[in-house]
Amino acid sequence: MIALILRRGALSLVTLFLLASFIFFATEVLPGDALDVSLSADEIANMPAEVMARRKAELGLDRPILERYLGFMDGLLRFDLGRTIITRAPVGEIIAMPLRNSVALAGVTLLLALPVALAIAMAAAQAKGRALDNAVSGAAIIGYSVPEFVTGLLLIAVFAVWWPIFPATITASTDDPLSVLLAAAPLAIATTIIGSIAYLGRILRVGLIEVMAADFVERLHLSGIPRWRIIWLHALPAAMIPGLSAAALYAASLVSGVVVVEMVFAYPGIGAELVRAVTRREVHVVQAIALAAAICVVLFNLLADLGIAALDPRTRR
Amino acid sequence: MGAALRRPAALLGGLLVVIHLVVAIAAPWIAPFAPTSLLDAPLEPPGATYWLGTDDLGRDAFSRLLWGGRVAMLVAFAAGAVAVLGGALLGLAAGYRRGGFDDVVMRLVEMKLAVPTILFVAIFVTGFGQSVPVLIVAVGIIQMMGVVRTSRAAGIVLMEQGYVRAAQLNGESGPVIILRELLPNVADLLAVEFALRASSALLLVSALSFLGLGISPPTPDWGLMVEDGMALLESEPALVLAPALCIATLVLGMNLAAEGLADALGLDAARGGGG
Amino acid sequence: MRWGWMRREVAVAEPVLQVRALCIEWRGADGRANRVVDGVSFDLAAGATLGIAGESGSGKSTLARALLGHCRAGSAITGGSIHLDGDDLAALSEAELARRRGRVMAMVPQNPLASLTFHMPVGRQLEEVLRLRAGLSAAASRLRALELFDQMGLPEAERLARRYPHQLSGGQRQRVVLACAVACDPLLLVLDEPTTALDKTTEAQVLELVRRLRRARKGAMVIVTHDLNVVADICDRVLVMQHGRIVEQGPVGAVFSAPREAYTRVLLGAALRVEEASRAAPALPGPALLEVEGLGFRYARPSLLLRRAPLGPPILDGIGLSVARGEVLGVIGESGSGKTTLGGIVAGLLDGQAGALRFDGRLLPGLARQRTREQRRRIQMVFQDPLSSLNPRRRVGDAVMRPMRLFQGLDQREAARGAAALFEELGLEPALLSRFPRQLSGGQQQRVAIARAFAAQPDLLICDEITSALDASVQAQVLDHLAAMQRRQGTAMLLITHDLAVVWRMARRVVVMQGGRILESGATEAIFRNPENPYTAALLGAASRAARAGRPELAEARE
Amino acid sequence: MTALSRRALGALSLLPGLATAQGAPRRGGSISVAQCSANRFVASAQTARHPYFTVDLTTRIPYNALVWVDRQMRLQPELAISWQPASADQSVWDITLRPGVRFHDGTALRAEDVVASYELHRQRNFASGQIQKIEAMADGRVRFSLDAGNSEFPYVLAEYQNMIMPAAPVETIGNTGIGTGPFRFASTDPNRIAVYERNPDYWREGFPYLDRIELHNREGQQETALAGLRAGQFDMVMTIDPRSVRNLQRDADLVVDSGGGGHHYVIQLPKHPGSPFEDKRVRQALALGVDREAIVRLVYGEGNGWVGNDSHLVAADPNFMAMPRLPRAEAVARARALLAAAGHPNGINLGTLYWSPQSPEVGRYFQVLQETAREAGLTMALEQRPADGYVQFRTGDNDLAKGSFHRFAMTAVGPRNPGISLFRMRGDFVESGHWRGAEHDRYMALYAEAMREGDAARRREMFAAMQSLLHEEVPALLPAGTMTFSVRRRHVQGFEFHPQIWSVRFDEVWRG
Repeated sequence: MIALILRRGALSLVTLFLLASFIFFATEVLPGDALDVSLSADEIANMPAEVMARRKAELGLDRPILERYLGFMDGLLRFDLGRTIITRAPVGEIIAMPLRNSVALAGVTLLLALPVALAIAMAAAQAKGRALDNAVSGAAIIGYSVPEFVTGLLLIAVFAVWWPIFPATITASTDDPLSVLLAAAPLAIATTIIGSIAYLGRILRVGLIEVMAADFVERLHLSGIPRWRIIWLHALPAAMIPGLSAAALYAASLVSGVVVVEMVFAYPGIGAELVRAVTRREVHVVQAIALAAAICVVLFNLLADLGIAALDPRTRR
Repeated sequence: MGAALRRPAALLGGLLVVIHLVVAIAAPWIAPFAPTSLLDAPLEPPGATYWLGTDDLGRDAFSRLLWGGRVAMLVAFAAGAVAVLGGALLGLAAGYRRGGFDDVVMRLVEMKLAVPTILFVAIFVTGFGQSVPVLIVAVGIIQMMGVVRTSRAAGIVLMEQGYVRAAQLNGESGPVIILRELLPNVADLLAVEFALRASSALLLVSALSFLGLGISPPTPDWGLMVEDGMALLESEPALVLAPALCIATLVLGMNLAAEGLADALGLDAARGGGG
Repeated sequence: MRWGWMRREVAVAEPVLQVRALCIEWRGADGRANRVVDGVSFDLAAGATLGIAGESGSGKSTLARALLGHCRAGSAITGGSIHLDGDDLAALSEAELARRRGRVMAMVPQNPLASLTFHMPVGRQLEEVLRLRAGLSAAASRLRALELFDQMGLPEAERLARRYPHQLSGGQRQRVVLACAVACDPLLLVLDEPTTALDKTTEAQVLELVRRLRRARKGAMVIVTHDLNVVADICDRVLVMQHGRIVEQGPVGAVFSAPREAYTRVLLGAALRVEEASRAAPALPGPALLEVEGLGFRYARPSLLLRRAPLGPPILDGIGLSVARGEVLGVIGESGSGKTTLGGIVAGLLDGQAGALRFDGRLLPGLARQRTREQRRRIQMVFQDPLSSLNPRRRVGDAVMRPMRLFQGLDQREAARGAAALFEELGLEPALLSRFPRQLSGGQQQRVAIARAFAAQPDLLICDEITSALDASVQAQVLDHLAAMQRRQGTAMLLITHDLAVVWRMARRVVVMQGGRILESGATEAIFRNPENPYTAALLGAASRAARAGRPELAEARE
Repeated sequence: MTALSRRALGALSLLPGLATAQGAPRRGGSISVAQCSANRFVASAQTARHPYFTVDLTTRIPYNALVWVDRQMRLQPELAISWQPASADQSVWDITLRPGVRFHDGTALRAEDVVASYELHRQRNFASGQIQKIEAMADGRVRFSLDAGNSEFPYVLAEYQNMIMPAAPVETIGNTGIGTGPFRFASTDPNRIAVYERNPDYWREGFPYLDRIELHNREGQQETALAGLRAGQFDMVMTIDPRSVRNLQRDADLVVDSGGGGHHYVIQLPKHPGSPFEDKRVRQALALGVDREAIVRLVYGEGNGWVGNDSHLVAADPNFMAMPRLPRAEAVARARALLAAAGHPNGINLGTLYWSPQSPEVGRYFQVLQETAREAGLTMALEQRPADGYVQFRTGDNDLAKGSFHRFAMTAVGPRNPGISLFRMRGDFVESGHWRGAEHDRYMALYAEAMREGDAARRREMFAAMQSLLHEEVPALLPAGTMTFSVRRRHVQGFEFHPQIWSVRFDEVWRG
């Protein structure tokens, strides 16, 4: 197990290195640099070329690409994420709070979505092929088929404008306590939960149906063990194993991949920060967020492995 | 296929997809007006001439609805095809070669998983423009990585099969084994993957259009029509609801068809759809 | 030892189980019904043991589950009755059945590893049955579980109870599921293929336990198996099934000594009879074609990062053998003996770490892709599973023509003609060339695979368990064609199998493998008639019980 | 427009808070404002309070410039009470500061603060590069020496970045967020929120009315902002899409304010060899063929937009000279005739026009442009490009010598004075499509002359002549523009929107 974790860790380092390089060069091929994109058309229209050149030199944007790349990698090795190009703000400070908020959103979503997804999957697996299953899996597919921005806008229209019981948009600050922030974000959380339930419910349902056809379930059935007991004690832990890796990746993607929800509700998370950083060519911020996202993927994978090891004694050595 | 069609949900799904496809293909002939022409009658209510009314530029909403799926479906299906073909070849090659090549491919897959989707598309679109081919490639690559994983897993299983071993023993080359022996045997899997990938590509494209990174005007497109109509939701709800319903039914149809197909083939659609 | 089921008083003569005109149908996805149990009737008296014999697909497992009132999803009892202890199981509700399962009737499922919950210690699984089905308290069920484990011949029951199924040996797992099944001393105990997953030594021990259980209890027992040797060993009566129907039934001795039906005779004909002379062709005297010296093989352990990973335990250790031109060498051993690995290394699928291979006097590189084209052509292989050895998406003609075009450079027309000729030699209609593998029967598929191997005109053919997936009736046919082909072409053969009868029939010389080593090698007749090694003797003993059951004078010697 | 809007806000002689139907202005209270413009200057951690990194809509909440431009684009005194050229060629300007102004930290405004602020601005602000030297003079006045004559220099003093901050070295000036404005920073959440509280020592006696303003940034997320407005989270949403106006006006709780002339779009017409726009007649046909009224009517709604005149001036500018208006049929006929004369009797394909969603209506704007030009025989394809990196894309390598040119593409133009706006049509700049020739030289000569001209009326004549040249030559197409809009709940009063969003003031806003 420890060997597995070490191996995973080592391979993850390779991935992270590749990723850091990919992001650097990818943002490099984009047209314009941090200074260009920080100027409006009006400004560019009126700024003399020599002023532009002078400012680029001041910001270090005129150095060769390799030199900037090595400088960046050097900083990374010393755990220094660098500073933003235009405003010289430390990158670590910029991403810390949004990262915290995104992790919190993902955590709350999973915490609330998992039990519901579990209940749905159990109901569906209990009654495979019957009306209940069809209704539940149908609802899951519909939940899966509706774009997030549609869900989000509908929730706002219904629960904030027509029947104003929840705030339409989040006016809390990035660094407010999590309790304040999450209390201001019920509709954002609801939007991510709806998608999560649909996704996790589908995975769990398929796993459960598969396990319910396993030999050990048949043996228990033929021993006269009650069905609820078979499902809860025997089938469920087994059913969760194959879906765990997929669920972990999904959880990781919740951290950085809910850009649309963050935009629609103005949730101060890492996804919107990322889009902003890309459009501003703040390479170091992009890098730092992508690395954080990658670390999330690695961590959640590791958690899934540990979870699998806990559920499946066969993987323990 | 036959078995899949006997399931009512799958049948419904297939039917939805076929209807949408037929309408999309026939749109130029059945649409009463050109989708972009300004009829100088902005915001007409639904009526005999304009079945769903006109939008604020005076374009016929019904004609735009008929045309609105064409580009999105083109992108989704083409991206699905790119994802499935590229993913299958890459995944099968990784499953066949294993070793260093496999390691590299799997690191790439992992890397893509670590790069948020939106960032990936943003870089692509910003670098290469917001045209349909660029969207197809970007969305295709995003969808591809899941296919790589599933077809690699399938490839590893197939490598144990007698016919693959016989081919190896006869000294057949890698490409021959992959194309002759492996690829035809993952066709079922790829059919399901295609349906899943195309449907999630469609969702992705609509999200991208919402963020302004996807299909762009003047192309008539449901996603854009929804976004465009939001400002007029209260007075002209049909301008939003009709295209939203079209997106939902098409994605739903593709998902139902994929589930039915997977069910009939004994495959696992939900897990295939992840990653 | 006091057995609980002594409580139940059942008149010996009165049948406990009465099955009448039972029909079970499967409804496929296409809506067509397929009758898998068709009008089966039999009686079983208390204390009696019935063997249900048949090949895979005969409906015997479906019948076994029906005896507990259970049909898998998609199937249903469509006719007849199953009277057990006065109730008709076919008519009871699911709740009523659940009340009886485990207590009145119990089942020992086919695959003990898959039939135990993998994430739960085995002790808890037995306690669960005792608590919920026998109504014992938690403490009592704990004690009773240990007692039962002890009775099942499981040593150190306390430690064992804390272990997970995958940590037990095959024999231990079989004993655990047996313990679960007899926990509430059922009236009817159904054992589904109780020995299939076990090696011969363990099989003997488990059968001994089953025999002891049978003697100790008054309830009836049904043993479902494909292995007539097992039936011969412990059953009073036998019931032979084919395609869902009963072909023949009666007392074991009577049926085995004088089978009335052709099918029974075929099944029995597959059994080993060393008394009769081997029909195998004598080896051609000649120089050694293949020489294996000091061959060793280990799998690489999953490594941390290193390409060159440390190695696992030896799979093959110091293997040395030689095959002459045109000779058939039998390699026998049970699963795990390393015989398949040996075949894989000779064929070029795997690369050994120690030792050397010589082919036609020249050093033979390890992997196929390192060998010359000519070497690849001259060494061919036929695999165990006929279906998986043919690409399901390509016509079988393609598979046979490919080596001809690859090695002999024939064009499409010539290759087609060659393939047709090969098909005829193997007794296949040339029209089958354009079929897909799934459209052929198992025997036809395996003959196509043989044709593909011979299409390269090999000098050495490696046959890895080529008959184990085939029905007994088809096995003989395939082996006959293979033998004829081999004799005509003068091809040397490495015949790898666990089936001693196949070796007896095909090979004049044999090596016996166990645990990656060669235990014994020499002339087949000499070894089979007078095995020196006790393991070889055990294998031979287990394989010839059915033959002996038909001969009372031999059967006597057993007990 | 109400009577309020016609009042010059900067004229202090008028009574503060002119009585309206709702009654007299009240002191106190707080409002929450959302803004939707895509603004690249919304700060990051360290500098969220610097005038270069605050949303320009709200620059004049904590800060003041020397000069303010009113809704009619006229100069009004702010921290400067007067300005005059100190040389005949308009290249030296003297500024007199308002006495008694204090910064938020209580220190008095001095000439040194202006000098220090402009040391930064002349390095960073695009319009301030012309400043060669800034001196604090003995009498408390400040002297600006320019590299050339600029009769419109006071407009530069009103530009959005050119706020006055307490003196400090160039590297650190402004980081404290201290200004002279009606409110001071209470807290900031970069990119998201700025909270301001009342400055009790504001130099405009009796102002501001409000105690607190909370600004929420919802760049590009108008639907979210409007949902927040309707749900009562915001009192006001600024810079909204003109076509939302129609629906918002139906809501009795809401008031929509127009700022008058706002932004418009320039379509650059490349005139390199082989380009269809080399031929003046094609350019003229395009100018005639595009139905400018249809754009205003369909994209913005009647009264919400204005017809452009192919110069960078906005219609709200007093110097703006409208083009002669032709009936649509006649315009199309003339466009077709011009095309035929240019050798394209069956119409002409102009290639791909690139556009970028710089504001929400751009897509619809160019669809109408495309469709109406088609009526006159001018066809073109439309292709969207991401806003991100668009400047570089449309400019291209732009090296005529190497054969690489800028593209047939649009970009947004903000409302500015003629001195800045008309300079954008210079031939060495891409927006003019590298206009060359005698007419161009005449245009630039007129420009240089106007910049040296002290007399406003004479300048106005020169600007008119320049616009006539553009109407004839059509170096670039500037078909139509929009008004700026904001929406507020009815209880927010005393607010006026502005064509230049950075010149919006909150001094007189109060809560009813």
